[in-house]
Amino acid sequence: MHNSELEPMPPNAVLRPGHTFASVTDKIGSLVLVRPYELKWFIGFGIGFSLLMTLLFSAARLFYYGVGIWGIDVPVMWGFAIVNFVWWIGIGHAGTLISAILLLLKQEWRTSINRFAEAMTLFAVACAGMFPLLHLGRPWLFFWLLPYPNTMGLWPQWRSPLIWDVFAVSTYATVSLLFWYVGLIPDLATLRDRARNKWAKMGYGVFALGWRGSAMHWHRYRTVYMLLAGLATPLVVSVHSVVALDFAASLMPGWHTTVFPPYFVAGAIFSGFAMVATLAIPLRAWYGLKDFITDKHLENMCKVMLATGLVVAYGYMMEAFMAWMGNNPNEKFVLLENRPFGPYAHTWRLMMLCNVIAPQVFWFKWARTNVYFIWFMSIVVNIGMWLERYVIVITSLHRDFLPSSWSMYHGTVWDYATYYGTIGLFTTLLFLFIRFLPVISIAEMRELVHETGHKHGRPETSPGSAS
Amino acid sequence: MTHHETEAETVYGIMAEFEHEEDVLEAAEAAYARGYRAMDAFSPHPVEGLAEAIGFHKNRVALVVLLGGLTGGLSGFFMQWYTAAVEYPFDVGGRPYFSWPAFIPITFEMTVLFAAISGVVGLILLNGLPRPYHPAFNAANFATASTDGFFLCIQSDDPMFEAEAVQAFLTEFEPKSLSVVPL
Amino acid sequence: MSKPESISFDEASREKLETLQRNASIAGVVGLGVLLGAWVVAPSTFYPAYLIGFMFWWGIALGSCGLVLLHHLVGGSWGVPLRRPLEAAAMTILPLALLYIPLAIGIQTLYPWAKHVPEGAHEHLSPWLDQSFFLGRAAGYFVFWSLLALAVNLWSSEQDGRTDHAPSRRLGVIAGPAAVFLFTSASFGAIDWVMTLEPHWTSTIFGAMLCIGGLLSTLAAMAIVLRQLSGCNGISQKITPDRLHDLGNLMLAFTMLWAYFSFSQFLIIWSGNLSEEIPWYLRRSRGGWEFFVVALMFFHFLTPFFILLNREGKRRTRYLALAATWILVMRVVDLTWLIAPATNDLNSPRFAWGTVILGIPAVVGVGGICVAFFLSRLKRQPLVPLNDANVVAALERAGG
Amino acid sequence: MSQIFHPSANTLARVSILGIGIAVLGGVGGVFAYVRSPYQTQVQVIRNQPVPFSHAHHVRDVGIDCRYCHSTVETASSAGLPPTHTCMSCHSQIWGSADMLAPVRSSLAENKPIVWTRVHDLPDFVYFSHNIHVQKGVGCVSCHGRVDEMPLAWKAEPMTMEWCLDCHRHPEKHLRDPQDVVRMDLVLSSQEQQAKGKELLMRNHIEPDRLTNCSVCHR
Repeated sequence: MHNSELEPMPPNAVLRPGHTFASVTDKIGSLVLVRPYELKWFIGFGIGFSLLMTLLFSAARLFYYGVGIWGIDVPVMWGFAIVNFVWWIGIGHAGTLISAILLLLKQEWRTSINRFAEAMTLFAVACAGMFPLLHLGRPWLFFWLLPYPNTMGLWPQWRSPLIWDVFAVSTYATVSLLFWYVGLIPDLATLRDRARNKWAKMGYGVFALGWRGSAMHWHRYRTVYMLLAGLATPLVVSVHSVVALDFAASLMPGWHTTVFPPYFVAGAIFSGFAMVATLAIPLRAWYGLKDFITDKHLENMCKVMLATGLVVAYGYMMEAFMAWMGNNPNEKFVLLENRPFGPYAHTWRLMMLCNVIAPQVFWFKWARTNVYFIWFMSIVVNIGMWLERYVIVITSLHRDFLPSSWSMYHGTVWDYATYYGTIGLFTTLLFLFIRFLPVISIAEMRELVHETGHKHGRPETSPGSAS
Repeated sequence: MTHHETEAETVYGIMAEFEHEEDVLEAAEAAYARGYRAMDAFSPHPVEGLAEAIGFHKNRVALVVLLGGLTGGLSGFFMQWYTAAVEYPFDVGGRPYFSWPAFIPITFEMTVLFAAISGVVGLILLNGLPRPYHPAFNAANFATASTDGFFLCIQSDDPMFEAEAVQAFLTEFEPKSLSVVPL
Repeated sequence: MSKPESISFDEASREKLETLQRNASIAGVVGLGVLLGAWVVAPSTFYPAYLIGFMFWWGIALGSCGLVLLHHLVGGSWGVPLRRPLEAAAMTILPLALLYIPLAIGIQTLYPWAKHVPEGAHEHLSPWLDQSFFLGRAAGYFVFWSLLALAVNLWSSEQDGRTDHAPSRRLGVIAGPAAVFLFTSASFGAIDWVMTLEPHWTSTIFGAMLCIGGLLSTLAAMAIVLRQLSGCNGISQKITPDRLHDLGNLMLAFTMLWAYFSFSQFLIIWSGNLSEEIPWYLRRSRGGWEFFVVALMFFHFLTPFFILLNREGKRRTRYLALAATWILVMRVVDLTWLIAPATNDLNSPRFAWGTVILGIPAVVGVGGICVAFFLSRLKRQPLVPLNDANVVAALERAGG
Repeated sequence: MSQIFHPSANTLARVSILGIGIAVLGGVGGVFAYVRSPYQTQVQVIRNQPVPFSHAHHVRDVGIDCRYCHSTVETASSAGLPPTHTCMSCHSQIWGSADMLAPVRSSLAENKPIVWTRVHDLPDFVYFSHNIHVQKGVGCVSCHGRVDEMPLAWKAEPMTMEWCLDCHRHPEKHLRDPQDVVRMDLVLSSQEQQAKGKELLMRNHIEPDRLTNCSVCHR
């Protein structure tokens, strides 16, 4: 609507020049306030919702029959549930990375995608958190994982990484929610002030807490926002490190290796950025957000994918090299024999193709600038990183120390139904979010308008007063 | 002085609306230099230096976050030490009861959790929120304070407050609009 | 774009640097002289001590090269005052290649696998830890690192003379792959030279851990360089509080990363408690080395962490340089802890006093040569590469 | 701009946030109280029995030893419930025609055991043995309370894991000499009990450190 008045998009812009405070507010706010319900929204929501129903049905069946409906059995006691858990939580990490780390690094290209990325984090963590709980066998007793004075006189086993996981994931979910909500408060106030419908005004008004943009409030707000970013950054690293320790603190060959924490974190960011690209590319096309999510954003995402993909490759290389050098027969068997040449070799080879070989095309600019190709590659990486967790979980377990207990593992239809079901949960939440909340931070876009418009003659300043 | 008192009972302050953030910054600095203290400025996004211009320099939320983080970390570590080494000492794989290396991850998570929660709670409480009703919302055009309007309000509880003088003072800065905000 | 005036040293600063360079050379010669004496008297004490000094400066040389490449990749205002010091520091890999020769000579004293050919369960290591292959690899690393250091230096000074950005664009193109190979080769260098001191112990994170430590040393060294340069005309305006703040934040981040990598390795090995892994830590927590563990926790992580949280402090060169000195000292302590206890006997643990004490002249001696070389490189060129594409972009964004 | 909310909304907002907090705390506290309440633990809740058997009468008034009916308490995991024959050894002689005892007589006649309502029911994953507890000197009264004062039986203790562990950590608080195990009215001062307990720990080779191993109860 405003595009005709705006200047053409320069190649490296993170915001189309010519936007004003009013125009960005209007454009983003109207997505929520003015735009009517559209058929394509209903189609997307409907697909998500029907998959969500699949999830509920599979979970209900699981509650009734127990984990026997899944493919897990001795010796593979960790199957899809753990694979999906790690996959989802990794996807969540990109959101925090974009919103927190890029904020600390003063990368202004984060501004237009951070809200969306944070929402993605929340929804991915919701999907991730579900799997360990469903995997418990008696999910209704999940609260046994928490430290509270119970009639059993027991406390959680603090030496177990699985308990660290409980704390890490729940802290992560809480902090992500707080970070997201604090970022939303000024935007909720904007929506409150712009909504015409009385009930919408009231609804946004309640959650805006009466925000009125006072200078003193902004002063505290920026401090807290920077501090939350500062806290979220090591938190994200710790969460996936703890996930890595779930494996590494054990003694299983192929799991017990010191490089796991950083290499899992890199893998998480790798798959997370792929997921951001998978979602952002159709979203900006459907919702006309190309002014805000520009080609520059996509190119940067490709660079991050390339970098983190290389770290993952470094991890693979070090694992294999140290297995050879350390000469532990079990370690050697898993890493140099069973994974590349064993019964799951095809999975391992596909993983290598998707995670190590394919992303190397991002060295070339044409690959980072072709939207269709980026989207295709993002799917490839998503698949590759799912397979990585599958390889790690299954190939270490299915042939354990005792050859007589070797067996094969395959997911059952309920494993797949639960997995696709969480994709439905994610999609449903995402479509609700798109409909009811601003997908781009309006307040921060106004700041970006201000900064890009006043580039000259302004002293260099760093945002916030946090360190 | 009776005139002043009645005003203080019915008027929240005088609100001036500006189009650019430089203008509100200038007006705020001038008002502070003139001696006004009870005032507030409103903007749709954080304006560098605006809080300082109205005389607000240090906020205590960073301290709140630090204290929250320390509380969380210490209580997290204490909880693990007490339950694993004192309350129910329990041998797992020959590890010591006080397995401090294994207590570090949860100590870290608790630090972050408490720091983040105290930061957000501190932000909301120190800002006096939730406050869905506020006299400032009575000002003309105040809805634009969340879009592209910049406002400066000199409040009636300032000892120097006199409606005419304040209005005359604010008019010097050529505000887009000027309104008396009822309480 | 008009050609910006170049920033180089005025007479006073040049004299100051001359003095520094002379002092560094003297320190280097004296340090190496002491070491030579020790080498004659007690070679088995000398070699590990020399390795400590060598690895410390090696980390800074490669870390500098890596940070230059990183700046070519991502740009940013932090690199404006740091680019030339980093380039000059990257060049110290040339004297370090020569200073590696004593280690090549002492290979049989230093490495148990060279003394006795690996046998039994570790027979398979013999092709990798074959002496000539080992030294050939080392030569290969040095050739690659030297070429890289020459490339980032020569192309950068080529850029000074022209405004068309061709050399810096060329650097931008090679920076990505070069950084990948640099990190990988540095990892293998660390594995070869330090990890194989105990050839039966492996850790997949080890190479990356040493690289992170080297980057931390580099950042700290650069903070001290900026403090020294802050009096120099021209560049002092480029050392803004914001850029110091960025550098301080990078130091904070790498302090945390160092702690993260070191603790991850420890926690995983501690949890596993396997007989093939845990002795590495047992050797390093007995016979006096346990004090090093405590010192590393409190002084290599907690103290710098809290020092670098201070926002106001990070914006001042003096404060930052003090923090950096502290960190560099602790880097030496960390490397000592990694290297010296390698021969600690678990049955009769003892503290390697000789190696620890001799580590000081080793760090000073190797360092004196490196610093003198660094200064001679530094004063040869303008202090800010003003025609560099990334620097131009950073200065434009900063508005001055 | 007009106000969206009435001034009272400020109070309402604060009160509702506080209210949510109190409701959550209250809810959690309620659950905590519930799992420890007699409703959940059945402590002091009288269960109806097919025959209103009074321990108070048989133990206190008549003076029958516990082991007369619960005959395997010293030798087996289960203390054992008496077969109808045990009842009839007396009740064929006295109160032979009381209405109250009709179910006992028909049990004997039909050769079908009396179906008592269970008062103490530990979960199936707990391996509890009366034998070892009695042999090592844990008195009946420590777990079952003053059975000699119960007209109809009830649970005296909650028998939660916490409660079990309490004794497994400090067994000396409850140990007594073999001849005192079935005594209901033995009262010792805490010093006496402490001294006696320490002595019995030694004599009976009880190692409290190992009593809290999982596999002691969960095998």
